[in-house]
Amino acid sequence: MSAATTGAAPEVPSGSLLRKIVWHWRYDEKRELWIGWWTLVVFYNLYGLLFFVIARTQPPPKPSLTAPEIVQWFHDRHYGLLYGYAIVSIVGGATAIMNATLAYTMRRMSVSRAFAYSYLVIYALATLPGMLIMGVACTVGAMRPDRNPALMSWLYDFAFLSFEGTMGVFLIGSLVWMVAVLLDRNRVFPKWFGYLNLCNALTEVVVAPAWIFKRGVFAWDGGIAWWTNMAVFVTYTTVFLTLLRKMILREDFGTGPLPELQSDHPPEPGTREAA
Amino acid sequence: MNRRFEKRLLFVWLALSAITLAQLALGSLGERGSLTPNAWVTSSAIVIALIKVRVIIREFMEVRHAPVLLCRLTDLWVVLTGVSLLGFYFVGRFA
Amino acid sequence: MTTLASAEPYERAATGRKADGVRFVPGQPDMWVLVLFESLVFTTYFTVYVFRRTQSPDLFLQSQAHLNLRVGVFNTLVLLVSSWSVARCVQTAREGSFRTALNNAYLTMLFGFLFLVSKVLEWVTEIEQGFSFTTDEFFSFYYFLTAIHFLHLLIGFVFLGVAVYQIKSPARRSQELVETCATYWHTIDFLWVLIFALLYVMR
Amino acid sequence: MRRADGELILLWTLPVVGLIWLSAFLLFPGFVHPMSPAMSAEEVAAFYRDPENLPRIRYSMIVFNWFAVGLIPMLALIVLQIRRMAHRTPIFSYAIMACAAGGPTIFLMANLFWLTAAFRPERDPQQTLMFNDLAWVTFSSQVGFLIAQSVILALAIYLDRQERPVFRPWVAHFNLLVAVVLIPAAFVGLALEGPIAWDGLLSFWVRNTAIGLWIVVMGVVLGQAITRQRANDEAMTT
Repeated sequence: MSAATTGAAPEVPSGSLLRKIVWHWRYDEKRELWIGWWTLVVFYNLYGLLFFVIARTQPPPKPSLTAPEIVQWFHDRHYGLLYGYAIVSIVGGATAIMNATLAYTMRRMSVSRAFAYSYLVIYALATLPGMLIMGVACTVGAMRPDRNPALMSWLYDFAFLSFEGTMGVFLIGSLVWMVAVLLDRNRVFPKWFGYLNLCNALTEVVVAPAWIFKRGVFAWDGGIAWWTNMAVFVTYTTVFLTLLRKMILREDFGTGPLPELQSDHPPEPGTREAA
Repeated sequence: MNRRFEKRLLFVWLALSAITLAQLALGSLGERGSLTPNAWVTSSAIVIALIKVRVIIREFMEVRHAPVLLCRLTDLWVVLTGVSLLGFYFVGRFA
Repeated sequence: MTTLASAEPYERAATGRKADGVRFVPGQPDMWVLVLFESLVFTTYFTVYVFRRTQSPDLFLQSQAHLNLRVGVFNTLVLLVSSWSVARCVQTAREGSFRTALNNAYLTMLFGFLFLVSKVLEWVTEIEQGFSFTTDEFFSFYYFLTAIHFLHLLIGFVFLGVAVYQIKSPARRSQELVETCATYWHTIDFLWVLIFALLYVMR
Repeated sequence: MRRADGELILLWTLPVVGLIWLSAFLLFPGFVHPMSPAMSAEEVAAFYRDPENLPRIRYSMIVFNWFAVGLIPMLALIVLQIRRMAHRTPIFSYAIMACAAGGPTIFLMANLFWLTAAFRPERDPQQTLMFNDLAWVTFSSQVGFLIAQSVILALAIYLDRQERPVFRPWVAHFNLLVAVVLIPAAFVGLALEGPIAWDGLLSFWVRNTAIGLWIVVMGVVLGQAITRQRANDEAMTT
């Protein structure tokens, strides 16, 4: 991490977005962090688009569907599933740089590196049940519409249950982040974000009945196991994206407390979206 | 041990316990085995519970000394919970 | 919330902050984010429950009749005592009587533990009578709400542990942290008050 | 004195693992002429039941199971080289570590499906077909971590701005090229025949050649970087 001093960087150019991006690529000290942040923002939007609009697997369908209904379900979104999950498997690896960026926030805190490493490994695992297994099961289901309905129903369950199978990952991952934030003296994140991690962790407990119920509010499409949890997760994600952006603006690459943001000054270079 | 807060906390606790016992009476109305839906019992149970909640927040959690914003936010939550619980109860039962 | 957070320095003196008329946030303002957010989440659980209940009122009432109202009242009273003692713990710590504060914290733990035991016994009784998580919709909600509350209570013991740790040594004694932990504990209490009314009393 | 840090040993495991992978693939009867996704359930079942094929499927996949994670030491060495680059944060090295945890697991999962299919070849042909589909789709379409690790490595190299960068810029260009070439394989579900199908030109031949080439090229440049680093260290200490 020997600092590459850029010397006197020229002014941020006004004008086209492309020129600004080129400027940041060349001169912005925080470009690595911004790459991570933008990957997070683009990925979460893309994730919403792919899962909700293209593949239409979220909000989840009913777990109580019968085998013929499941065959019909695969039939109805044949191309959506195949194209949607193909794109998911192309961009799925982006989670690596996202989780690396989030792990870096813990590295910047005054806590042991064990927190950053734990977080990184835990979420590297999460991608598998959270997206990739689901993608494989949906692709296999959609690619042969004439498959035996009993097996289609197995693939359907495998897809949605594997998605539920991220419980432990998010539970422990959120708790690791929570403890790091609460112990941190570098004020990387406000303490309330630490507590918000606890709320997110608890939703992973609430989702557990989805393994038992095929209908009702506790099923995988239910009012409690899905809708409430999704609301909490979206809030949590929005909050940490906002706080992460603020943290990058405040970053001084030191080891002590992060300086507060000077709000009355013009935004620092790097806030290309602030204007 | 004659500090002011001791008396106040004791009084609050006694009041909360008394209300709880009142709820026991409320819940015991009628035969346990053959209960029927009862909007009065339900509304009273929810309203009494919310009053207790507010007392806990104001007294035990010391929100009465807190900045106005926090008082408003906690009251807002109490009202929101009351409205949505009673609202969904009546909409679900009578609509 | 950041303005609230930065307005109050984290390490406050144990005494002298309760001057008359001065308004202060009990504990870390950050904890109130947890309290309000988690309470909102519980409001959605409660609302869903109440609505589902109105869709099949007879089933819910029949199953509800198998709960023991007296046990519910007992649980509520036990938690109210624990809340009371943690409030006393905060007050006495603020006055500098750390011995009394510590005793009150232990008392809170004791009553919290009593609640846990009584809850487990209640579950065992229900299960022995053949009412489990999957028996019917009422019991699903009953086990769900009591269990998620139980979990919050277990987390509460971590907070109480922090409070005891703070009070024990003269080197620490952050009144703010003690208040933060107490705030969490009261939250468990008031959420239970609602759960009690909804599961045991309402019709 | 040169410190015995074992990096060279880890590096030299690479050709060994590569050779084992290659022989496992050649042994697996489904790869020499890649199985067509257009095969019917009966044909797939017959493929697994064939007494010629069955032992070869099992033994090749057992070997693949042993060595599927064999690439991880190489990725760990890449992580160490990224740490030497002129970056402000460890984000890129963390990201490659995350890829190292995720990528080989994909190969393992595919391997498990193949072995499960071969475990009871007498199973209902529809079930064998499903396990076979799961194996091939996992193996072919899950290129996300491979793409990510190439792109991240390329970014890290481009942003390594110092006198003597750890890797030359062409390594970054090469990695981006590999990433692009891997993309079509993600679409294997869409076609049972043609270049996109899992036995097709793009999804099988181009993709797997690219992965093989990536291992060879990265092995060589990694070896050069490590040798240069050690020469530097030695010059500094003497």
